[in-house]
Amino acid sequence: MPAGSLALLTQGAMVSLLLAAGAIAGGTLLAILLAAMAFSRLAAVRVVYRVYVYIVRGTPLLVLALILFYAMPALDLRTGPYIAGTLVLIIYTGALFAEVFRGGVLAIPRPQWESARSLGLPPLAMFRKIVVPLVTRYTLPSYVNVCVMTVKASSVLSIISVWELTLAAREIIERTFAVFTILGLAAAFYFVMCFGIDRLGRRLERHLALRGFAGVRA
Amino acid sequence: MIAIRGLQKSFGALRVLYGIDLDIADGEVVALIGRSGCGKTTLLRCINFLEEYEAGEICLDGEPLWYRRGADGGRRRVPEAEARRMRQQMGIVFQQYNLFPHMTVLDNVVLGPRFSQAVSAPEAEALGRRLLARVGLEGKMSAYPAQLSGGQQQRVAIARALAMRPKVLLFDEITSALDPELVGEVEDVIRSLLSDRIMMVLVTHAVGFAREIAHRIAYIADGAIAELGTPSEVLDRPKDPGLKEFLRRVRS
Amino acid sequence: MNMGPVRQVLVAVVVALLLAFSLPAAAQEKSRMDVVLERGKLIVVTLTTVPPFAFTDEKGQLVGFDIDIARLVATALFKDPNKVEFVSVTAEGRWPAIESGRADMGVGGTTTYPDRAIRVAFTRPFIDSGISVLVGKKSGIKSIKDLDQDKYTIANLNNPQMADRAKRFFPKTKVLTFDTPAAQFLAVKSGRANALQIDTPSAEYWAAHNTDEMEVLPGLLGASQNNGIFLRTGDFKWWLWLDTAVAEMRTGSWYPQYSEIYHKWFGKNPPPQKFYIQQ
Amino acid sequence: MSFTRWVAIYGPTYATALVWTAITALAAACGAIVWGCLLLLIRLSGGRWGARAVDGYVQLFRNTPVLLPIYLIYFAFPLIGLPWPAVVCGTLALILQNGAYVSEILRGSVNAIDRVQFDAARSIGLAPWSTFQKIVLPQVLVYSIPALGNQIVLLLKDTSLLSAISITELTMQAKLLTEQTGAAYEAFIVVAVLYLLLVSGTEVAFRVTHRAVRWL
Repeated sequence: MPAGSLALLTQGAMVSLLLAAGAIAGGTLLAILLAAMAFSRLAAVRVVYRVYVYIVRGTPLLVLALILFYAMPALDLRTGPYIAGTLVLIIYTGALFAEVFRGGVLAIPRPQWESARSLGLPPLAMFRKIVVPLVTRYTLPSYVNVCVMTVKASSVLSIISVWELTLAAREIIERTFAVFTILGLAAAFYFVMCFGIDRLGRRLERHLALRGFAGVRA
Repeated sequence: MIAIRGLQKSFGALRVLYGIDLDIADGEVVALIGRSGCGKTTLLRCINFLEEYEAGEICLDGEPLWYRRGADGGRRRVPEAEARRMRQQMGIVFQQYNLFPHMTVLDNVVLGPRFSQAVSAPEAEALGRRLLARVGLEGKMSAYPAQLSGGQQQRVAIARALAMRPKVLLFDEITSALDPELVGEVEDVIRSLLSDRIMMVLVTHAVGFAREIAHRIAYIADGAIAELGTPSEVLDRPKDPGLKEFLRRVRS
Repeated sequence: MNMGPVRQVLVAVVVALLLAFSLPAAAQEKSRMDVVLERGKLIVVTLTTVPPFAFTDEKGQLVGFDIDIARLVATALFKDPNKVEFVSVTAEGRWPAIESGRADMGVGGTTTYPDRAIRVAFTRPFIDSGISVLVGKKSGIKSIKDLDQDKYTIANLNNPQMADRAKRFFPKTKVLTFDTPAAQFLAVKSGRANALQIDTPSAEYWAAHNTDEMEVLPGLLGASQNNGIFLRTGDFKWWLWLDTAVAEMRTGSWYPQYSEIYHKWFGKNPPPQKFYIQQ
Repeated sequence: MSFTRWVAIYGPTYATALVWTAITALAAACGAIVWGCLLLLIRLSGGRWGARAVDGYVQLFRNTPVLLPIYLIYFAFPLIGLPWPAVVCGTLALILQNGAYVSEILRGSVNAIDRVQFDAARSIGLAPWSTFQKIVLPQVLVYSIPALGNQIVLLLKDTSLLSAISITELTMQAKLLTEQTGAAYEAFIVVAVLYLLLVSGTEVAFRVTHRAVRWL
């Protein structure tokens, strides 16, 4: 195995994890905003949501990344590749998370809404005490799924000069041509990261289920 | 006191309520009976504005609810905040209990007072404990709905409605989803409420129970009140042929 | 068939076109050179997978002939070879990086071609680089003419110049197109292809590192090519300075530094400074 | 050169690439669904070992990028005597990975089937294979149509990775045109719109099939 590869790949994995974490955090916040738009009373706002999700889910991230990244300076956003890379991922995962949250809200059975309404709960309390707890439980499995996808999707950012695990592997391969060992190692890193997220999600799910939730899974 | 005048309601083309007039005095218990699909549940849900209605007026202690005369004289829904304040004066208990699965029994009961009526935490908790004791569930405070029987969950739902200190309680066939042996414990709780002299409207199939606790019974058929009177008038000396047929089948 | 998706497609196309038209039309009032001098640092876009021009060593550092040339340019501007930041991209990412202003100039084994010069400007070449053919020793191909048979396959990179050359020099040979040099090399190693074409210095680098399996066929595919620095078009001041810098490297006051870098990466001296001065 | 002029000149060159993307996507989609059903069968009938093996398979492909199998099949298989053409290798890699996702989707739908039906099938003496084929599979596939639709859209977008092994599909064509003309925006915006059309077509196809099911 070529010298120094393990160190480089570990560094690359850290960067990928950081990018994914930023994208997941940003994407979740954006998704909450987007999901709110999806349920807004104004038809125009809902259409904007549908078009946004339609375009982001309809085009490969690779294509999206290139168009957004090189259009950004034109909009004079002086950002380094890492910030721009995270922004691109946030725009991408934001749409995926929004669809997950929307599904979660729709999964709340009508009677639950009615009992909440019958108590005359104000919107903020409705959101904090009923919508958020229920949606988190309903959407946890698909939420974890999107997190795993985000980690793997970050590999596309190498096209816009973001150095992360995949680019690290490709650079070593270009130099040493030890393709399968390096690709295998990179895949192992991805497996550890993604499988870890999956286990974390499972444990969180069991923890929430223990606290008495026997609701329907979205 | 609740006054309902000329209440009309339809689901798209299907007319469900053809003009209901009904007055419920303070402390009075009224039972609504009738074949399934006659509109009794819809009437109940209109009172609590879980269903909109096209015409008619509902007043609680003289205050018109849910709709207001707009500037142009047209009928306009009251703002959301107004509607919420009105709903806090009414408690409703559903056939399927509908407790919040992710909250303990106590949290379910305390939720309304704490967040709709801004009651302080200690005070709300004390109220919650007292009500749960009253429905015989003081031992289940920190349990989750999924761990309770249907009867127990329905009693918690009653406590939750009571916690709002409502002027009227609406019961939507609350015992028909329960196994027979659990119905008694829920009916006991309602009997205990009679002493509170709180207005109650029950939609029910349990004609016997209705006779026992209702001051008046309304027999609803095809979206209108076919017969209204004291239990003995309506149940022992029914005049409406449909009511007679209904009672014969219910008693057999 | 509900019309939902069709209506959406129309909306999507409109949004995409709007995005296209909002693209860089920044006025050209200030030369990029002033921007660079003010900033105090040079930003260079480059590939990172083209040894020996630009690639990463064991410690992950970006090294190579083109990288050292870029550092030489930085030394001229700021008297410090480290006042340079590299932006790494894959092949097709080079042009938007320049057009969008994300980088001041670009290097990385980038050959000058007329159709490319429409979008980006090129300085004169800082290295002549012919295109060679690398073959597997077991393939029995001894010359470019041998290769021109339909039983052989060649692995190209995904640019049109390679496709044109293949048609010109060995029309009968079957062609595979890859997006990275490593994939080309791997195609030959795995037997998917019998040969590959790449810049001569890269071919020699690979042959040197795989002497038992690979060898470079004698002769070049067509004339020698020009690898130069590329920058945004229409910026005369910046282009003139860069072009002068390159001229100084090859034939002027920087020849010593240039030949030192050249010798470091290619193990031999660069072409003579002046045609009339022998080494 | 304005955007529309660029599209007018270079647009038609996308035709062959569009066909390549569509063919590989279609073949991979059908393969992935069939492979997903087989994995489901192995999970249901293979006992504890069957279920564990399929779980391992699914976890492996769910948690690694699809580029590795693409590279492995294309570059390593010739060394062991299987020099399949690039399209076959690429499609096979997509099938192996997306089959894992399909089997997970189908497994979710199996839970949606009422347990009583299994007793009913057994009570009329149906053998396990015909129970699976006649009772389980039809319902599971129909319940899964919406989720399968989403997965096939993801698969369609993953075909862009096949440019790594010399298949000139849409994304590779955009890269070629970017190299050739330096017009990255134009090349990739056209490709984005083409993918949008392919994705819309896939979604409509799945919606129509879902609605065409009479017994639903």
